[in-house]
Amino acid sequence: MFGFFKKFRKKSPWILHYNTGSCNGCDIEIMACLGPKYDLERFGIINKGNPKQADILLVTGPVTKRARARLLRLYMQMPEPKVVVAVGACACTGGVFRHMYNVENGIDRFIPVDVYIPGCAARPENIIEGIKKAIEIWERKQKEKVEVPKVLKEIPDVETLDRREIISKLEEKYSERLVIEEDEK
Amino acid sequence: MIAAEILASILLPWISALVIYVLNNHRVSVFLTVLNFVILTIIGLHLWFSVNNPITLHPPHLVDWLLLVYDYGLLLYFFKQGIENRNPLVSVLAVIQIFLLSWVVLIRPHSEVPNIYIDKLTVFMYLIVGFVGSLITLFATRYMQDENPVREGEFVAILVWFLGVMNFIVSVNNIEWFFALFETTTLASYLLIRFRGDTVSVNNALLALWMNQIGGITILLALLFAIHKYGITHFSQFGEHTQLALFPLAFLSAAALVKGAQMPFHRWLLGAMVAPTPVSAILHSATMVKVAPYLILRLSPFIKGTLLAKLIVVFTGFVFVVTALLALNETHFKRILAYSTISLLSLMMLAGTIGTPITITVALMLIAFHAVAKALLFLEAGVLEKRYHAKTIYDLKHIINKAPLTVFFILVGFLSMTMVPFAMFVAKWLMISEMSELLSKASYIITVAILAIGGAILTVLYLKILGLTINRDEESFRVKIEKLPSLYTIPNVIYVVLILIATLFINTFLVYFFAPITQSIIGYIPPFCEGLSVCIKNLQLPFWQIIIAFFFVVFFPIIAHYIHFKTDRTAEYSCGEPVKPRISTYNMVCLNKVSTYFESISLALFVLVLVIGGGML
Amino acid sequence: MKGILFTFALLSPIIGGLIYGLERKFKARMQNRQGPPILQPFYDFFKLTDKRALQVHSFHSLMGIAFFVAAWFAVFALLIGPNILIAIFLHVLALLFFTAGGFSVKSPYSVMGALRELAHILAAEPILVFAAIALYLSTGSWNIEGILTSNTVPILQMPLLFCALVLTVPILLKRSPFDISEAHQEIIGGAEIEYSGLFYEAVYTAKWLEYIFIGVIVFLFGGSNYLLGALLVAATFLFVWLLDNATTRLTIHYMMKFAWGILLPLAAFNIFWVAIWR
Amino acid sequence: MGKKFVVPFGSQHIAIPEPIRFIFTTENEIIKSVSVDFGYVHRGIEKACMTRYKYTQVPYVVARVCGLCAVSQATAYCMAIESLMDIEIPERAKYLRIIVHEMDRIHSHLFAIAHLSEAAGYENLFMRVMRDREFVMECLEILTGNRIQADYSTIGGVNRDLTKEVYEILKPRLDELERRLYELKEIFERDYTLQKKWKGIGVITLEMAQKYNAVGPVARASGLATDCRVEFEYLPYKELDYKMVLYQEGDVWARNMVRLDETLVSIRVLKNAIDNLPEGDIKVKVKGNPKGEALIRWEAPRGELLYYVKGNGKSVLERLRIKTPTFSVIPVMKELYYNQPYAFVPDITISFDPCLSCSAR
Repeated sequence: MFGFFKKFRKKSPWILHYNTGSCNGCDIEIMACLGPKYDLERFGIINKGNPKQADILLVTGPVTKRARARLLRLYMQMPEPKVVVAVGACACTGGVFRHMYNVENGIDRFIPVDVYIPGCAARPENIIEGIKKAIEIWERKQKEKVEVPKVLKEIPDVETLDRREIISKLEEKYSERLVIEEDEK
Repeated sequence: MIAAEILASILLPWISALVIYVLNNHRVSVFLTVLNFVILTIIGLHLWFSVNNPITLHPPHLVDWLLLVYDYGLLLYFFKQGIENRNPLVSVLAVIQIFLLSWVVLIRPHSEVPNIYIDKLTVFMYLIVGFVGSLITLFATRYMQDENPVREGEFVAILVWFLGVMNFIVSVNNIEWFFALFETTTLASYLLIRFRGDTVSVNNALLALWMNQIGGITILLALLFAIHKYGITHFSQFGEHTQLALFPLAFLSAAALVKGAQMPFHRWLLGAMVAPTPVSAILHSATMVKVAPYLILRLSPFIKGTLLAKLIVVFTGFVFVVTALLALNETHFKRILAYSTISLLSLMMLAGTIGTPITITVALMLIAFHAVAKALLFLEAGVLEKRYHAKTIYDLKHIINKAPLTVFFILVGFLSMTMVPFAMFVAKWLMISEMSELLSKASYIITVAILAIGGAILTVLYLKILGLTINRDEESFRVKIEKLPSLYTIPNVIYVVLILIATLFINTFLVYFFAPITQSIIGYIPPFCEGLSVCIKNLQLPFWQIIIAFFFVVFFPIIAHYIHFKTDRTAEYSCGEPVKPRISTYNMVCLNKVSTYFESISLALFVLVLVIGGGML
Repeated sequence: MKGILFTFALLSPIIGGLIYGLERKFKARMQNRQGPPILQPFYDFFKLTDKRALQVHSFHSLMGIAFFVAAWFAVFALLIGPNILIAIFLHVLALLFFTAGGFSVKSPYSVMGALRELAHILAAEPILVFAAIALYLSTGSWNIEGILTSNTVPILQMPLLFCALVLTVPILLKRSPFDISEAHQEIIGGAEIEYSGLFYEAVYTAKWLEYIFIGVIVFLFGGSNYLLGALLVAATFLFVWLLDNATTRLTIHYMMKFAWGILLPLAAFNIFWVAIWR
Repeated sequence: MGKKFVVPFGSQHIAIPEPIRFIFTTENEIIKSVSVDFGYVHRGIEKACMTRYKYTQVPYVVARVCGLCAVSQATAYCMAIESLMDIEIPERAKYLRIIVHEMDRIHSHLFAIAHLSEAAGYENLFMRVMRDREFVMECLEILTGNRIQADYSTIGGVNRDLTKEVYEILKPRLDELERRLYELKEIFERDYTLQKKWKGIGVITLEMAQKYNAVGPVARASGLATDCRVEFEYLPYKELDYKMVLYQEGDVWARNMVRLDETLVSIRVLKNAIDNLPEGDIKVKVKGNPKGEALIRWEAPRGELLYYVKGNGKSVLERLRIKTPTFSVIPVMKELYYNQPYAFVPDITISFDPCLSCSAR
């Protein structure tokens, strides 16, 4: 039964794209991929822009300190099975930004990465190739297993919490508070 | 026997009101209101089965004189209120009425036509007053415990007395008596609106007073002309003259339009919101405003098809759409309900004025189920106010986390006014179909457009408010169903059960309940089929569709409370940011600019109804 | 006749999915792209079946399913029910669940989408009611079988109303220029944003049923001439896709002005004219 | 009161590929207040350039400040160092810098136009512009060897020459691109829904542009004549028939049209530059370390880019300071949102063509 549905995974991967501090070169190339020359939609790919309905997370950029909690939050909001693609040299290792003071040297320190796409900036052909690889990995993944990134394992009792609570714990872990100006005139 | 029953249904509320007022005791009030509820309902049901032909009664001549004296006293009281509260308009209008009334008394002929006239329509109104109205008084006893226990007796007494007045007004045949009772309802509403006694209440009460007095003046003018020209003093005599001038009918309809708070006069009903909530409930559902469609239905056979009828159709249609639109702009929960009442009242009058058998039935259905739904909603508004301190629709946000049962009742109340398969939807659907039928005879295109647009607006309005209430962040199974005082819950449960039963067995109601009333009004039964599916001529609403839609609308919300999918839960999408969500709703603020135009146009239309409809040109 | 209609209603999600697939292919072609295969919606469907479902709360998820069931029921009521007017209101009932789902979560995009959806109802519902009335006026029947077997061709009497109906289709299907309630660049899908997995599948599929619903109503304007009906449906959808490709998204205010200021008078005038002319 | 509706826009949002966060407080979809935050992309490039990289490596690092205007960043830095060290670069290198710089501008502008169309919900136009943009991307690739992050400028000249074969390939492509851009211009001028959506929305008056110190196409759309290519003569623009594009309306539509017209001007400049390319070397040798300070203002695709360089005779710079164009327009951008419907937020935001990796570095 599940084997039947698994076959169709490769036909309809929906992507979510997040920029964790890249120079936007790779972002432009992802946009170019969606354009008519490279046309990702012929593989059934839609840029959903919504983690809850996405299957592939495309991350560009070395993770800056402000982006990490956002990255984890988006990752946790994606339903399994899911794959993560690191687009560009910075996302893979930090690239030219490696060891800069506000940079965390690649996304695999935070979330498990399945495919690394090299290049500065990653060429559209490379991105398509990487996504195809990602789909192959994705086909083998199980939906039963909840993937909690290693960094979140530090949160006490993470196994017993549901995602909603884990996501709210992120604020504590990275000690970020978002204060909205409440101008009630 | 029947005469005794009629007398009982009129007098019982008057007597109970007196007792409640004098004793001012919570238990006595509860006992008497329950007694009223039971006895009035039983009498209504019994009368329903026994009154097949119109019954007439001749009360002693003394009553006539008593009422006249009472009338003068009442008008003098209004005059005095105008002086005391420095509102010259009220006094002037009272003086005009005294003058006109004296003129009527001078020229009125002696008439042997019976003064009390009971037919199915009257009994229908008895049932609404007895069943829907008494429950509100029952609710009011508990409400006043939360509000102001000292004045409970006074408050409940006025409400119960109001029921008696209402029962009286629908029984009379004499237009002069009708005027007296019309003014009595004005008095009752005046007393109730100014009940809290603060400045706003008093001002709004005076507003209601002078606006309703205009209705009184138009009745007197109509009566004066009818006596002078045709010697008519009773409603039943209109049928005897075939070549009737439209002047008296136009002025009587105008009285109905004023009482029904149609557009230029809608402010008094909105102002009534300052009173304790049971007042709104009783004004909007069972009494007061329902005099308007009742009067239109009484006059319907005589004005049907005339120029007057067409003007009233245009006027009420305009008000129907415009007030529904204005309601979209409101934020106060009770004001929204008030606007929707005005809107639906215009629909009732529109249906009544067109006067085909089906539209008369539609008007009756709307009167009955609107009474129940509005009573339910206003009582819920009272509960919200007293228990959850929610007055504006913004206070209703996330209220499902605290009060799932209340939300369910509100849902039933709102959806029953607009959504398939509820009875009021069936009424609207019949109306649209009937109008399409008329399209092929003459063009009623405006009516059709009004129905389509107004229906859509009301649907959106109710969905918008429901949307705020059901916004939640908790799993529903973690929310306990709230416990409310039984006197709060019982009336609502009865209303909801009635709505649900009526929805399922709507055709039974149509055939055995509404069709006979239509027959008594225009002497012709609309050809409804038997069985559970609604069908008439080539129209059909099969029972399987009713039951499935019923399942969707009623059972899904109930199931939703208990169902629990065992999947992972996650937070809402917020662009990856830890933003605390804050939800609200939209208003059509762009309407603020045009609302004055709406009022001017409706005033012009109202004048047109009087001038052209009354044959003054 | 009855059997065919019943089968059609039963198969309507599949046919709707095919139309959606065709739409995506057509649009890609218009944009000089290769585009996805025609069966793409079904691939999406199967994939979504195999996804793990995440939910905000059960009420929300249930509303997604209810939307699908009620939408299908509306299609049934249109195709085999005795009254097309009822079917139109049942369609509103389906949208009630969709908006209720949108309203029930605390996500601002979802609530905004639901509120905008209400504006869509406000704009489109009167015209649909008018369409039903027009069909009744020209064929003398509220029943779909009666319309299909009557000897009239409603579009010949109701050309203006048909134009108004065609221009309402973008409002109903949420296509540009009136894709306001699911504006992807503003509110990322609106009321459907919080669904995922199986629950999203229900919402996704329910939107295919809208094609069938509106397609059938358009088809009825061909009356007993089925070929004409089919042509009308094809032309309508092609026109809507073309319009989708060639316009930007407009605002709610413009949509309301357009629907109430132009489309409604157009439709009303047509009905009025036919009624007077009789 | 409960009327307020808090709507986040970003940091992850489909309409903006880069992280910027707005939090709008709306009432009936009308924006009443807004808070902006855009420090998500801060990587510390300036600090790294002052500690870890030699000044000869820095052009390749500052190019990574932004992918879209990488050429401008590197060129601006190189020119700053050159003026600091008194290096006179060959004439051919100057021309080549103009060629690549203008190509960069074209692809950046076309991307902005496409993106703006997408934000307006005009999918077809997005596809069309992206298709036309591929011409210039191919040209860039042929000329420099990479689509984005060309790494073309270096201190003392450029890294790669323009050969005869490349010239043969470039010329017809540029002609074709120009023809297509004229078609596009007609669409943008005529399309009914685009006018409805963009005209009169997000208007920056000339006074506002002056007060908030707007730069680049944003300023030029409001009639504020500011263009470093005209004001300074680092590179020989005047010889190549360059003219400034000015619009007066200051709305979203005008900003878009300024970009479109500038691409046309750029193509003209490009063609002239390619035709009049002088012969000679493309690079001079650089010796020694920078000492002293230099400041340069340079017109990147989004407006005025400011580089401040201070060397102290070591191989690592003492101070590098970058002020980017998007940073200058954010104050005026924030002003525009008040009392606008939320529906126009993507259009207004994207019409600035915000480049956040520039502004946060």
